[in-house]
Amino acid sequence: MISNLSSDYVFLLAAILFALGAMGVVIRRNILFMLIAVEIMLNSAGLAFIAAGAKWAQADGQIMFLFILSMAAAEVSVGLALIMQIFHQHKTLDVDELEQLRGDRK
Amino acid sequence: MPTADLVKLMPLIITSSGAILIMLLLALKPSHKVVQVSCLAVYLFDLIYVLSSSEAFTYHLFVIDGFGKLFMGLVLASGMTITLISYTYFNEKEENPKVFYVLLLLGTLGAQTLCISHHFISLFLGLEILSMALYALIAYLRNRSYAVEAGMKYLIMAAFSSAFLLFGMALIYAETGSMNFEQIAQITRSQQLVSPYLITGFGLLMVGAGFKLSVVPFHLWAADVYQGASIPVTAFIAIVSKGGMLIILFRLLGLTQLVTILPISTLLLIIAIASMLVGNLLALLQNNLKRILAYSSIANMGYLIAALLSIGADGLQTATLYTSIYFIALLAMFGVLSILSTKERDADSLNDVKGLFWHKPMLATIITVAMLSLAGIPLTAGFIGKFYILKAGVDTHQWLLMLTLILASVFGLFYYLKIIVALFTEYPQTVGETEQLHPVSYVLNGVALLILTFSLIYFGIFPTQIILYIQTILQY
Amino acid sequence: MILVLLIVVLITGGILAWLIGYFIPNASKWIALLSCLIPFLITANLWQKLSYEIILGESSSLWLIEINTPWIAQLGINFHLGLDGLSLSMLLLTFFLGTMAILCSWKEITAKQNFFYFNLLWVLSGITGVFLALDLFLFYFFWEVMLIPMYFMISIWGSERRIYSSYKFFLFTQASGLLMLLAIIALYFINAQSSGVYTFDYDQLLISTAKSPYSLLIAIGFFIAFTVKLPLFPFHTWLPDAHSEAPTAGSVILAGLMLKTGAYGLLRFVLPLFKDEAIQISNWAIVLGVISILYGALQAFGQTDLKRLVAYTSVSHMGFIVLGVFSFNELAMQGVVLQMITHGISTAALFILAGMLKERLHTRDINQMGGLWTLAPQMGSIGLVFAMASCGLPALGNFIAEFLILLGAFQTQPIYTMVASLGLVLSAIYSIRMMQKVFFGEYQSTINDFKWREKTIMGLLTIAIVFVGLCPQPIITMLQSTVNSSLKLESKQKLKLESSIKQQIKYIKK
Amino acid sequence: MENLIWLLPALPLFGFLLLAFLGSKFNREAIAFIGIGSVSLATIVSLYLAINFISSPPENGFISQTLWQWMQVNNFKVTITFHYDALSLVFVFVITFVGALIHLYSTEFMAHDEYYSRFFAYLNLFVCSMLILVLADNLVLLYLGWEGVGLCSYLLIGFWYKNIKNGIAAQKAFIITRIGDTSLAIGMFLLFKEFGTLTISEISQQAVSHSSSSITLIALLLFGGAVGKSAQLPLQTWLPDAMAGPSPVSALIHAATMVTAGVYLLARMHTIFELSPAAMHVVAAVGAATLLIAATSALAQKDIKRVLAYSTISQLGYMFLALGVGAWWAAIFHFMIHAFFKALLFLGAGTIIEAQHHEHNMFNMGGLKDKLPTVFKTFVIGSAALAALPLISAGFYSKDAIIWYSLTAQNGSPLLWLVAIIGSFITALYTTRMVVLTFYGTSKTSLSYQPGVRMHIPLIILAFLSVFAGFIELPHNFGHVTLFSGFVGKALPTTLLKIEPSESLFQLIAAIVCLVGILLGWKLYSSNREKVIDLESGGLFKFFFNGWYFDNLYKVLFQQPYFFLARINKNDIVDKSNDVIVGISSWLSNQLATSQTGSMRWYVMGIIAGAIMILTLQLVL
Repeated sequence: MISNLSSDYVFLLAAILFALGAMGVVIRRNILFMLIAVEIMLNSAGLAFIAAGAKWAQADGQIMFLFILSMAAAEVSVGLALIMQIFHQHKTLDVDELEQLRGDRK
Repeated sequence: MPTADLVKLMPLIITSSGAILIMLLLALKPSHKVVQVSCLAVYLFDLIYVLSSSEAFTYHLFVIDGFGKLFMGLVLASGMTITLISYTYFNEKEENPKVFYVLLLLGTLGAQTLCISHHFISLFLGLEILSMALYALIAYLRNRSYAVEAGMKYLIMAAFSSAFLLFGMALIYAETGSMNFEQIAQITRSQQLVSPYLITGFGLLMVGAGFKLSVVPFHLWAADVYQGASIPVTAFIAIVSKGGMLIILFRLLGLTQLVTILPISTLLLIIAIASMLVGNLLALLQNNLKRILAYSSIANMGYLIAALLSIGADGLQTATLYTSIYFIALLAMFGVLSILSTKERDADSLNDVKGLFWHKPMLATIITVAMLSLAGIPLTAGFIGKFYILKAGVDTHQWLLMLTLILASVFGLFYYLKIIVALFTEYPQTVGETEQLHPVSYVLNGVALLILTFSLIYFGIFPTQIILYIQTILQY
Repeated sequence: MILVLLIVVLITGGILAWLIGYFIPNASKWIALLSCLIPFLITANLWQKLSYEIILGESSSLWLIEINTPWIAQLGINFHLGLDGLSLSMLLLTFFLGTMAILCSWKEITAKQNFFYFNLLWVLSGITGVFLALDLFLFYFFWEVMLIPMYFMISIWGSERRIYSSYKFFLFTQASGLLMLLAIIALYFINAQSSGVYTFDYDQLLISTAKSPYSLLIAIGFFIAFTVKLPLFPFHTWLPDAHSEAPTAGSVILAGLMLKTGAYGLLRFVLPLFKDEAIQISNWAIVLGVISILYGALQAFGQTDLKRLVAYTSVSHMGFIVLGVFSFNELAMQGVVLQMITHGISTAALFILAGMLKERLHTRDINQMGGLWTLAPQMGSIGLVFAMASCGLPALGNFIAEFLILLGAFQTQPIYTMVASLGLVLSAIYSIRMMQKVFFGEYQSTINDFKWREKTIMGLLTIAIVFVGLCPQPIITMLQSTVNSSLKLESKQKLKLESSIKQQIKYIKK
Repeated sequence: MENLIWLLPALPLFGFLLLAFLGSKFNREAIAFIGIGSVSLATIVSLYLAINFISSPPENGFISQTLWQWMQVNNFKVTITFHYDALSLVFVFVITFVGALIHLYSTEFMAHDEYYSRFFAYLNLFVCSMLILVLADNLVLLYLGWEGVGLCSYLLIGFWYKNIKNGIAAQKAFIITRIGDTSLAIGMFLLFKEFGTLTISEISQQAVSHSSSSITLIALLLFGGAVGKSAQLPLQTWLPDAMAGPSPVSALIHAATMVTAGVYLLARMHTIFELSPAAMHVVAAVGAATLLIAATSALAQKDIKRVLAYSTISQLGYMFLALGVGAWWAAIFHFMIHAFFKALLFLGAGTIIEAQHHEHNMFNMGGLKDKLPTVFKTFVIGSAALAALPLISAGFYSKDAIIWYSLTAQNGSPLLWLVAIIGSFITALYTTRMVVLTFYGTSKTSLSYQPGVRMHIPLIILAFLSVFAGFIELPHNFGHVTLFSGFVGKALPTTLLKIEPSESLFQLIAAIVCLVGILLGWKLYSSNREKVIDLESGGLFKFFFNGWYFDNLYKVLFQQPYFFLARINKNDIVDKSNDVIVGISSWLSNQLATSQTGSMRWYVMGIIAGAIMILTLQLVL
């Protein structure tokens, strides 16, 4: 059972991972890499859950992580299907091409 | 969870088994009509079941109380109306429209789980099932480039915000040790000085919820996705997905009176005021109907959070009343737009609606009543909703909130009027005649929309029934 | 029960006119006329019956006829309609001008007639509701109901800039209406705190002596809502646009009736409910009133569009009403109600005249008119009568009203009244300029004189204005009780009043 | 006898209604018949009433008849009641008698005018409202008559409305009299505040015992009304322009009746004025000043009608001078005499203008002495009365009484007397100038037509009256007949004399001054025209010609700023406040719209920014 003190470190790690993931989504222009970055963020959230579960010595955290994993997998699969479709239509994976839908020009 | 209690979750079981059955049915190459009717049957059966069973039941993950049942009824009813209008919409536009209904049922399943959940895990489950269905629904009309772009955008940003949500939940779980709403609320109230972990947890949770409800700081996606998706899907997002998230907010912050603690209430106050003003201001000079409805939904979420904030004087009852009336109006509007849409493009620009009153007076009256109700003009139920919010607000002395509400609804008047004016201006008849293709379903749509409009007017003039109904429901 | 009948006849008349209009285009005109005449006859014999009853002083409770059924019980809102002297005379004016409006748009409105008469009748039902409602929520309900059909009338049947002006009209009134809604709800809660009873009912709110720091703000909320409707100086900018773009019937109803709902609101709600707050804001109100008298007259003088000119004259005449209301004087109050009636009649006539000129000359610009007296002497003389009425020539109704207002207001506010009576000179200036530009001088275009329909309308209006001018006493007696209640006169004064009424009976019997 | 009074205003009103509604149906004779008929009937009724009144005077000096209760709001009670006493008897007699004569005259004068019925309708309406004014029992009814006459004068001045100039003159008259009416209205409000009633008899009873500071203010406000209507000093610019109307109108309205409404008001409200000597001094001073200004302006006029208009203003100045000094009956006597000879002069001028192809300028006339004999004789008699030719003309007795009282009466003073004497000298001068220029010398324009008998009869009757009407009131040293002052004295206070100098001496001075004026005028103007023209080319004459430039002063002071203000503010600067609001909201909306760039990374950054904002907010609170 890891002591309270150490759980704070794990949260710190999760937070750092989360921030990196967020940065990844913002910086990368290729949709694939944005998907990967989002995966990182989801895993960091899972890590945080496990740490919380460990802190209270309950299994809930890990069960939650299982759900997160399955959700991430499903989400990626749908994401990849959509990426296939975008590539089919726009012949590019660059996110900045995807701006036909916009509100600032009539 | 003993099998006897499983029966309590019958509504969820019906929807999920219905979805699977329809998937199997697809293998037999049935006609579009058959799929739609079976989907309607599932919804109907589910609705009857929800309205009939009465006793309350709380379990670890789920709580089936009046509140949840009411919202579930709302979600199912809107799902049913969406299936009704989507038949005519998809019939000549899409080569295989049948899969749509499966996704629709799954989406509704997600929303249903949200309605009755009061635990983080069930919250997460419901939310993700709903989102998964949405990703596919938004990108449904593949050949239209907008749809795929909107789908991609929604996917990445939804995943991004659910990551925030999860991280928030993790922090709260770390601090309070339990994932159940009531226990969390009890612990947070017991702490005099709310610990920073807990506050950041709630903050991050709010980010996730804020994205789903498209309130101000996170509203940027709404307009593009509304415009990109096809009309029934936009209706689905606007009503079912937002409805699901709303009930979570009402349960987490409303029922548990968590909204009264200072940090959360100031956060909500800022979000409410910002979204009321920004939502209406954005819609002022907009000419695309779907984008106008997106921005107006931002503003209306602001009104709902304002209702939530004045929780003291039966704010919850006000919030539910306003949500149901808002949904009815939106359904009526989207129904008419889907009827007007043609094979090439959706009827989402103002010119499609121009001079409609002199060609199709019935549809135009529906739009007028829906717009008046959204604007909150008497004779329509919208006024009763807005009146209730004002009453709750004044009772809890939220003067700043109320004045912004008045200012925002004046701005709102302008663009609702713009649509009504467009209806009545002289404009040559351009929209092709599509009714002849399948008259039966048009009549059915028309009847459904007329029922909605009539209910809008009836609740506007005799609101006692609906108020009594909501009060009794919220009691047990 | 009669009261509900009045509103129901109008609403069903509207729907009938719309639906039948699809099959028989001209039928909607006759249905509209009928469903406006029936309530007129009902109110006329009500007036006959009640004026006799008032004179004998038998009417016990404040309201002559009352109907009170619960509507939304949870909130304490009930469908409470009540009729007293003030609302009876306003109803008579409503139905009289309603019939005039229908008659004058007989030939003018040809496109989409059925929907036009639907809107017209629903505006009238909204206005009747406003004059009868005794429950604040119901009052607000009718306040909004009368707004939407009028908005449609301006935006569909108006002339060139109709969309812009219909927006302006709707947003101005709606914004102030929402402010009033906030004030109503605040009042509702303050009353609930002190008397424990949750109600919107007018009578109960009257007795409640609830005092709270907010009551001044609430009074101002009501005041702004009513003065936007009755255009007072800073809020008047919507009126000229709405009038110059509305169809004739629209302007007649807008000027003749809808401005009066603002004045009615001041008399019915602001004075009795917020007695001492009204005193606090009375100084400001009177200053604004005087400014709008002079500003309206100056603007009217500068206009070249006939309808805008007449609209600004209404701004000036409405300034007198605010001066009268906030001088808290018996005479001024009687003058205010008379002004509401006579201004209604005279502005309606001027608008109908402007409509007729527009029908004949297809322009509202007075520079292109001129010398019409030679070709249309009857139109000229009618124009003269009502131009003189609007500048307060004695023997016509407006003089009595303006004289009583100024006489009454002089007792409490001498300086402001002196400045206000400058308005008499300015009103003379703009009305004879209008006469000169339109009827005298060299004629440039040929027009034909009145036809029979127009003669009847103008004849009726002239008879009405001269009747009120020469013997306004029946109206004054009818209003005696309301004026007292709105001024909250102590019982002592009431006794004196009873004696004067009794003495009056001797006079009638003699 | 009381219930006949209502017939006086009712008959002309009935005439007006008949002509207004059915005018186009009748032919010319029927219109003329109705027009004259209604007024002559009224004259007969007024004569009958007068005889009954004089033969058997009622006990408290007046008879009254109530028609119906106009309005009654608890203590403020106003009824339509007519009050007939000695004062109103004189006024009613003059209005109806002179009115009837002028109606007879205008049947021929307006014979070939297109709008025959409209003219008589307005004239009848005027006579009716003037009768209401003089018979009113309370000030509100008086105000009704007051505004009625104002309206009729507006309509009649602008009768030939095709010509824009007449319209402008009519507007000017209506607006300036309206300023006077407003001051009268304010006076009535103050009166009601002080006395609680507006019935004249009640006011006079309470006035005696009532001592309050605002009496002077009330008096001045009432005087303001009189100044507006009787074209006294500040508001006199409208009367000369009112000559744009037909001559019978000028004769009836702008000479005999309407302009004297102010005199009637002051006479009727004499109790108020007696209580404030200060107000009496103001009235006298204004009367004197107007008298002088109008007389000098008349001297320099070229248009015959404008000469008569300015002379009316100066004669009214005399009447107000008399009222100011307290010689009440003298003012009323001069009013009556003035009505006769000024109506005669206007009618004569009308005939002269009509006969010479509408020639107004006196310098183009001349030599009419033998062409229009009767007109010449009557015109000379009228001018003699105007110039106050001693002993023969009635004008002498009425003006002499005023000049005498301006020195000796209660508030009289030598200065006022001097001004009166100078005034009468200048009056004599311009009267002879007018007579010489029009009738003597060589005729310049040919005669277009000879006036008929219906024009001559009124001239002759009025000439007869201008001579013999004076003998009903002779001063002490000539047979001391006090028929008129005795009769009118019942309704007016008696004039007390301050000092008792020898009356005959002052009469002699007045007579000499008048004769000198006439002779000087004869010598100056009967020589050839060129000398006269260069005599009057001086700067001073130009100053007098423009009526001391009052007109231009008002134009610069009031008219131009008002026009300018109305023009620049045509589309309402307050309206700009709406454009500001619309501007701000649409700017805001555009700014926000730019945030919808469509790029996903921008949206994600939005979410992160929102998250950061929430976290910092949480930690701060």
